[in-house]
Amino acid sequence: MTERYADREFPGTYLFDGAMAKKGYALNKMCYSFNEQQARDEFNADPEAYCNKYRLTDTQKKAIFDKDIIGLLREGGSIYYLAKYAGLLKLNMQDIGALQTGMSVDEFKDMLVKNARGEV
Amino acid sequence: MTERYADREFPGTYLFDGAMAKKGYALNKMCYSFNEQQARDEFNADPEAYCNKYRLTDTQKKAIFDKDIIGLLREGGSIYYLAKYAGLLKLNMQDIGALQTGMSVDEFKDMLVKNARGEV
Amino acid sequence: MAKIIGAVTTSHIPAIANAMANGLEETPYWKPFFDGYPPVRDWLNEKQPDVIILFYNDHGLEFFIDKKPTFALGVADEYHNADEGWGIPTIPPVTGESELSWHIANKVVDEGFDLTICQEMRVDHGLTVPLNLMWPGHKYGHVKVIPVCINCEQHPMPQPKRSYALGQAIGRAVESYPEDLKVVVFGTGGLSHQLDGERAGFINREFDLKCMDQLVSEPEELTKYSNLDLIEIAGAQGVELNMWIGMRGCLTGKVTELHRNYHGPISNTGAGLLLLEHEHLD
Amino acid sequence: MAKIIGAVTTSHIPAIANAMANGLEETPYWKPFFDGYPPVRDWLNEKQPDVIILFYNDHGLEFFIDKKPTFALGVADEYHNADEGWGIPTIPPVTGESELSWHIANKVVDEGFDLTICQEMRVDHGLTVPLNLMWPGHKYGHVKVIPVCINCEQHPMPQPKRSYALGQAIGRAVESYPEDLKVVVFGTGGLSHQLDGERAGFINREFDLKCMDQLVSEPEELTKYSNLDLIEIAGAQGVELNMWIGMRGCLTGKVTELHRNYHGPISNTGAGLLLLEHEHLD
Ligand SMILES: [Fe+3]
Ligand SMILES: [Fe+3]
Repeated sequence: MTERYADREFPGTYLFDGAMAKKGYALNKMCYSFNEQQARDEFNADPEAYCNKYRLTDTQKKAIFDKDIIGLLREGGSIYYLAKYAGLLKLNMQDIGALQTGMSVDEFKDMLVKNARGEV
Repeated sequence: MTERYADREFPGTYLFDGAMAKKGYALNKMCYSFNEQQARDEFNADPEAYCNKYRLTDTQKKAIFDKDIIGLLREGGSIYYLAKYAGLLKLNMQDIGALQTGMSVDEFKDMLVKNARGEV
Repeated sequence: MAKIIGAVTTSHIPAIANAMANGLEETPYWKPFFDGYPPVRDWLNEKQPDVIILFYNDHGLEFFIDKKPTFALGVADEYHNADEGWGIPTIPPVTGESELSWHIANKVVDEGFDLTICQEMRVDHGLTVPLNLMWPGHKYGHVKVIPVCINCEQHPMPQPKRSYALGQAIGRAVESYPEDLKVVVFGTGGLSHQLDGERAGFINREFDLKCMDQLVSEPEELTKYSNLDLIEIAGAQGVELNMWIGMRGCLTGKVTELHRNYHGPISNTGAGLLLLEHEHLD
Repeated sequence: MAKIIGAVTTSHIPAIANAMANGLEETPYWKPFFDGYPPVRDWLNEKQPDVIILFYNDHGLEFFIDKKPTFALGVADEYHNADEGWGIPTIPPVTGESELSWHIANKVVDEGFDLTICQEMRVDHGLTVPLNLMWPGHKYGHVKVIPVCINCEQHPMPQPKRSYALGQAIGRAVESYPEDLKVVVFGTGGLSHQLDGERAGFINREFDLKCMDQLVSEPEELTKYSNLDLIEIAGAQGVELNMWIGMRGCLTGKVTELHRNYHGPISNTGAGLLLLEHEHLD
């Protein structure tokens, strides 16, 4: 097992370190490719074939098809490249936040407002 | 003018620093491409067209066509990438040494032997 | 001699580019954010800096984790943006300043900073959004930019004290440059935010405000945090504070705060704006 | 605990690969060079190291001056060679050691070394020739390799004292790794040579021999040279000594010379071979 950068735990946070970068390498490489319109088109035309081209594992593929952001993080996804996937899905950062926290988008936005006002 | 890394002069030596890396960027990029057989073939089929594709200056092009290694160094060539060009020309490091020092290849090799024996 | 005349901190999130592209600056959501900027724009227009040294992080446009630099320095005469995955229209190129860039490279590598030196580098929203905020309508072509790109994605990343030390070395390098240039340093990104995980949406207003105070008056306090501390206190992407700290390291003389604004949330972040004046001490 | 049990210095020039591919080891030109290697091979076969940390420089296969790292560290499980421009046949891949690699990355970046961390990296003759010299016939697949790539091409490059400090940090990182691994460190390239300019063909035998002595017994003396000093004394590519110095930095304990050979010229270089034994001091 590749050692974690740190033992310290952060609830609800997936430290993107060497262990995760290794585990998620293919997944992130695929998502990095989404910088290109041609790659996004190719994915949209046949998502499974595109995932196979990048040799994603079955677990990673399932998380991609399910738009399971937490699942993708567990599988070594880096939020930077997952954001490209979110872009392909036409989801913004509040949509992604809602998906990850199990809130509605409005609930998530309300939480942001409260947090930013220091009302926590 | 981009500053040189150092004022110190080394006779017969072309310090590859920022000023040279900037001046020789296109030239080195072309020579770097010679890592690929396809690029070497494309150059060999039409050297001038290939140089133009990389936007070499006229001085750089002339030095390429003349196999003028010193000229290429003056134009910002890095010996690492020029070595790829030498490879394309089927010249080895002693051939290149001879070209640069104005010796015959045998004279250059003799000099190497003398230098390595400390007979200088 | 080149002189650092001031510094700016600002958010760099892509949502700002969207808001500006769609003319949303006066909407209730965005107004308290954009209202902070005119004094900074006015100051820049008055001072007319020649060069901006801009600390940012690449978010996966130019650099992938195949080869991830800890610190990358741009030394080009021009930098291009590109599609970051969202199909945003192409914007004009950014003008570089290769000569001062190479001077900085020569000085700081010799001081033991292990830069990746870039003659060709696409720059993402982390760099372009701050420029467009200062010169709206992408009218930043007249100002020369030196990109300093810090890894804020993959651990291990530079610790705050290392980013500060890099800034100090860059500050010294600028001060030793013989040409008369007016330089302003930008620290971009932050402040507290977290995009990933069940903790997504985390913002720490109290920390952000304290951080802005300390950045001005006791920056060395901020260098005592580790990146893990920042994750805990400021969220997983709170490590973007490294860019602010790197900027602050450049300011070795007297620092005076001219203007500030704090507003949140914009998108998922707390957004801190600071305008600092810098006087060299000789 | 992982232990560094020894170290090797060796040339890495492409001409060696050619000589081996064409079976020229016993010819008068090559024999005095290759005759140095059997004792090193025997020692490696006896000691059976698990990991080789290999200091080398890329000569324009993987890295171009678009984005040139000062220090790059490989953290992959496999590395591939590729055509370097001379149409040399493809050789088998090199086995990596991603776990110790990441441990080193975590430790040394936290100590303030600004690595470019590489999960995908093509390796050139600078890395493959030394491996093939130790395990002829490209039989190096069983040993795990950690590439440490130093910029020896473009100034500014790391000064010898910085390369030494990196080696020391890597040495400490290895010693702190909990798994029982036998590690050998390779410093490759050099010694004195110059490929470019009217001064091409420069070799300094006296310096090379002194340098080998000092590397064993007083390595800190070598760290007093600047890269410009090395250019003057050892030729423009004499800066490849940085890889030897980086290697030597890893050896923080007791060093014993077991074997040496010096021969020149091979191609345009002086070739120094050293086998060092290393004992940890606890
Ligand atoms: Fe950011
Ligand atoms: Fe070499």
